Amino acid sequence: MTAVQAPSGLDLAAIRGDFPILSRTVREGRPLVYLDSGATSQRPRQVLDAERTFLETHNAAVHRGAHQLAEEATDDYEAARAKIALLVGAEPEELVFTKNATEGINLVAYAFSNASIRTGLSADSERFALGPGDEIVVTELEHHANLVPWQELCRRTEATLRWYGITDDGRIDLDSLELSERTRVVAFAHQSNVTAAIAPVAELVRRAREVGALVVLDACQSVPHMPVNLTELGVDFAAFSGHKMLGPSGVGVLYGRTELLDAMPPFITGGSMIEMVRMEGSTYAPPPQRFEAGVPMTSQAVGLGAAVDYLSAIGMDRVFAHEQELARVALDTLGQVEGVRIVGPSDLTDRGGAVAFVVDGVHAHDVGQVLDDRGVAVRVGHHCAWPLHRRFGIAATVRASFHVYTTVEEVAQLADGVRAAQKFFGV
Amino acid sequence: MTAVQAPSGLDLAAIRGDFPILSRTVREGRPLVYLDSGATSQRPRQVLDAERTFLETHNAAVHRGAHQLAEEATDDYEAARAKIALLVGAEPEELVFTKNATEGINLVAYAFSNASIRTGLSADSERFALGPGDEIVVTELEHHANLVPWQELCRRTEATLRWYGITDDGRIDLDSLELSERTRVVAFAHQSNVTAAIAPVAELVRRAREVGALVVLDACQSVPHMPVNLTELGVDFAAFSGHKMLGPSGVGVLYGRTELLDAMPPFITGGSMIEMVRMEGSTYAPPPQRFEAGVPMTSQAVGLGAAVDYLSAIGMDRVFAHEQELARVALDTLGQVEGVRIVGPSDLTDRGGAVAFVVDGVHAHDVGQVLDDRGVAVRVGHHCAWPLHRRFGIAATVRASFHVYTTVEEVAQLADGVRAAQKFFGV
Amino acid sequence: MQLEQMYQEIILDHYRQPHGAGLRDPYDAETHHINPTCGDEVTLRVKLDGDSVQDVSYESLGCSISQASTSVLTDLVVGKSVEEAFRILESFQEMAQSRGKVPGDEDVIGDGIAFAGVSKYPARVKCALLGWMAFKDAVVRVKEEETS
Amino acid sequence: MQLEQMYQEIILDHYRQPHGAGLRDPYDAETHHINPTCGDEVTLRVKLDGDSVQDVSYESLGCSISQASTSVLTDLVVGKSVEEAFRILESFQEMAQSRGKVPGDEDVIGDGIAFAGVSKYPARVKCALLGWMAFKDAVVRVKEEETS
Ligand SMILES: Cc1ncc(COP(=O)(O)O)c(C=O)c1O
Ligand SMILES: Cc1ncc(COP(=O)(O)O)c(C=O)c1O
Repeated sequence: MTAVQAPSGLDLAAIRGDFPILSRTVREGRPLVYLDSGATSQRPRQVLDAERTFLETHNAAVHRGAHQLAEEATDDYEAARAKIALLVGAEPEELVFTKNATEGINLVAYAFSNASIRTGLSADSERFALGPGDEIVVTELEHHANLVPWQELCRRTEATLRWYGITDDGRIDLDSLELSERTRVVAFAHQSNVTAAIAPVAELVRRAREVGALVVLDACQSVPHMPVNLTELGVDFAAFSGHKMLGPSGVGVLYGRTELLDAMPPFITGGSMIEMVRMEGSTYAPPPQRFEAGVPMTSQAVGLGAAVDYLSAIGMDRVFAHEQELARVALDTLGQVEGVRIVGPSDLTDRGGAVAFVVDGVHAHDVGQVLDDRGVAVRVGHHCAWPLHRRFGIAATVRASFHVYTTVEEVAQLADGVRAAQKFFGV
Repeated sequence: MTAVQAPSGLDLAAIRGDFPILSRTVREGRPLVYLDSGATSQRPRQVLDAERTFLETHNAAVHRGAHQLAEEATDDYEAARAKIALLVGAEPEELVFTKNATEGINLVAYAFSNASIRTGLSADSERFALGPGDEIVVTELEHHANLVPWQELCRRTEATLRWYGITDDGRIDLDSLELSERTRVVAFAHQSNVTAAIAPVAELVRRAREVGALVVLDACQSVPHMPVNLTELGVDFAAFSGHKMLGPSGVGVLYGRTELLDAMPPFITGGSMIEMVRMEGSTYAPPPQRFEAGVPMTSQAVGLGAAVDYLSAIGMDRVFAHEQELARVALDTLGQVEGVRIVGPSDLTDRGGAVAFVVDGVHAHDVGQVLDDRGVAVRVGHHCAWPLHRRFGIAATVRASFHVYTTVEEVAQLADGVRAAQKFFGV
Repeated sequence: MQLEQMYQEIILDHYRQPHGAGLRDPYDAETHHINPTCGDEVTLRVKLDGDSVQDVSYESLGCSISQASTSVLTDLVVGKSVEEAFRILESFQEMAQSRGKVPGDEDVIGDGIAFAGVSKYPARVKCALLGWMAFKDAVVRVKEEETS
Repeated sequence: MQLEQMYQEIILDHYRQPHGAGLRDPYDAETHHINPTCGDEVTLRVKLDGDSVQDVSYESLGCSISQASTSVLTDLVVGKSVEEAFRILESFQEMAQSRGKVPGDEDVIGDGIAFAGVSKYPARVKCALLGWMAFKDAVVRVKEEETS
């Protein structure tokens, strides 16, 4: 793999040198071409080292102990929260550590259903109570993580699920739905994990505000790939995962405006989230502790802090520029292959760096197999966005997705692989 | 720190050499004496290496991709599940990966409350439905993680919480409660994290069976410290955490009998736990996938697998013997200090290796501070078992807790430290 | 190239010209199976004649492996007794799930042994079994209805 | 030994002979604060006289730090105006939360500067502030009641 200076100005040779896994080979000795960063990204040495240093020198249960190790571990854990807060334009106490974005979205959904059972709750939580007639709004392009929790919330509260449809180029169709006075939540992906379309956040926030609904942003595919300021976006909640942004698995973040977190009943309960416990009943600590029951993912938070350092040193604007460049190359080269159809916007306006496509006459699984045989790792299937695929009348797409270590040369191999697949299957 | 051959036959010098953090110093150059393993244990190099190797060579999203990395990652993740299953006498598919034990217990509690809202559920889940008059039984010695989730479940379902009291030596008082025909769940700690009393599991299971209740075992302080065969114990559910058994933070395990997991509605929902998703509604995968929504704690599961290897190589019976020996030394030496009162059994019958105590006239925080100043890390406070402390009329205890790397010499420093504290505070 | 080992000529032939495709009447049971990771689907009908498999007809949406294996299935089980068909199924399944360790017995699974290469790709094993599981399920349903 | 830096003689003196301890009547507001990590508790009463603090009385269960700091509190705020008391509180709190960076102004917080060493132990900062937060809370309540 020759890793040259990228047009975006990134020193790719240096960056790639930080990621040990990128130098391995797969199948019969082929260099790994990892185009599956949308599923999970790889980790640089700096993240691995930060976690290891923490574990070899400071590891202890945080927010519990009074000995020196416990102090140091707590400091490191909270320092990571502060770093992440800075990255996304939030206050540290607005961030809750979760195991992944999925848990973050579920946390919000369960806060609503827990608040809907009013016994024993303070009046504050009333604004989260739902009932028949209330509406939760999502979109048809959502990842299952931002759809199924809302379906289940509706099941539990008898609220109604409604959704925006999708345009032919894979964007949220703003004309397909009118919010109503009964709309309580509008939840959508900042960037689609399939079409890479970037949502019109300002417009959706405006509409939600107009009817007094809360906005939940699935920021899984935005925070890792572009500059995001959650306060400026004006959303109420946002969720993202560490493993997609060069950080560890097992850690994610839920952002919530202080005023809202303050008013929400807890989700997962247990140690370290309490104020006072009696057998007869308990009261709970202020956020973010209220939502971090049990011994947390300590070293993982520290690792995520190191990932934020790594990304910040590069600059999220340059990360975004680099990925747009990669998307341009992917769209250009795939566009020259007959029989390839892009699922998603075909130009770079309001679009991130993943490219999903189908190949006429060759099933995505078969295309993926041919690519895999050449060392190119892509994802095939519905990518946890089944309704989106159904909307386009297809079962599965091939998705290539990138991160800061991906090179133009790697992306160019996609089109070659697709041609090879067409040849192999005789179409 | 001279680390000699332990009476239990463990080669402590070799074992301690595996734990990098144990060679550090704290405060003003004092060797670290880590007696807080009950809060979180330290990790051997083998666990750190296993995780790192995974991340540098096989890391990918599991159960999602079709490329070689995804295959390897899935294999490693599932191999870890199989190893853990072997350790606790279960089938791999009876184990669900969670972020910690707290999530595991909440998963069960939420399965009950989700099943109690019957709309859209299969008849299978009916056995988990609760309502007014149903009873959940816990004990007064529970960790908040095995108490608060049940309080909240009762709030949500209008079921009633009842509890066994505690005997003067810190055991579950079997005479303090009669189960009833309405008892649906009996949840208790296998080993108290404060008194270290080991519960009479067989008797409690027998009583629960008699009235048709399900048994939830909090195995947080047993699985890391003694041989445990969940199938033989005959419990229905059990939860434990990786970080207390030499494994990573951010990963825990929920055990559930297949038949029960099969019948349970999901808790956290999203990607990878579905069978079929439409905007109008979704169906779910069989367990354990049904309960593992989102990209899981992959490398952490692998690390936990390595921790299981490490513990198994030593042998859980020898781990237990070693810790009993440490408890004997702690009880003996502390017993010789006037004004020290043990909270918990004072002999080794049905008792694990943590020792909690109060010092007349010196608050636990102050004892802890003096110990910390000497390099001895203990935990002070209520250790997330506030009702237990209230039962004994105390706000806080000092707890020393051990693991396989703890030496007799370290434990002996406890009593010296307590004497120093008494001297310092002039009692 | 490991590709040719996986996509044996027999597989590609069945994929291009699937045997027994299409949904036919009459039938005793119809099942619909889905591969939740990729959304591939098969709708499959079974017609029994006493204790033997009279017809298997299907409509499928999926990759070459799942289509070819369903095609091979029909070749192997139609005309056989249910018992015999299930023995073939078991043998095929054992091979498919063996991670390349069980080569498969040509006397029992005929063209099915071409799928031995697929068994080395765990993510594709479900593809190879999709039609087979739908068949198993359909037969079980017929039998259940008979006894109830 | 860092211990002596933390447990200054003044602290130990206040701990052994707390000033103003016990709950007294009359009072305008009573608060009950708990440190959730260790279970330490303080019940504290405030009696205002117009805009000045006439009495602070308390009963506490806790470590030397929390007991001594509540004792110091009573010395510092009783007889002061509410405004002055809150200035002292802010100054004490700033020092306590400074991680050893703010030594504390003896002119403002008097004996309170003895707690500068405690500020280096984050787990003990809550102990040092327990009584102070209960006091603040109690005064706020009195003021709220006055205005409502
Ligand atoms: C007995 C017991 N139960 C539950 C827990 C909770 O474990 P975790 O915080 O890892 O979820 C602990 C430890 O904190 C414990 O000791
Ligand atoms: C848009 C989007 N939302 C949610 C998720 C779920 O993230 P996780 O699995 O890390 O919880 C993903 C990734 O899988 C995603 O791409």
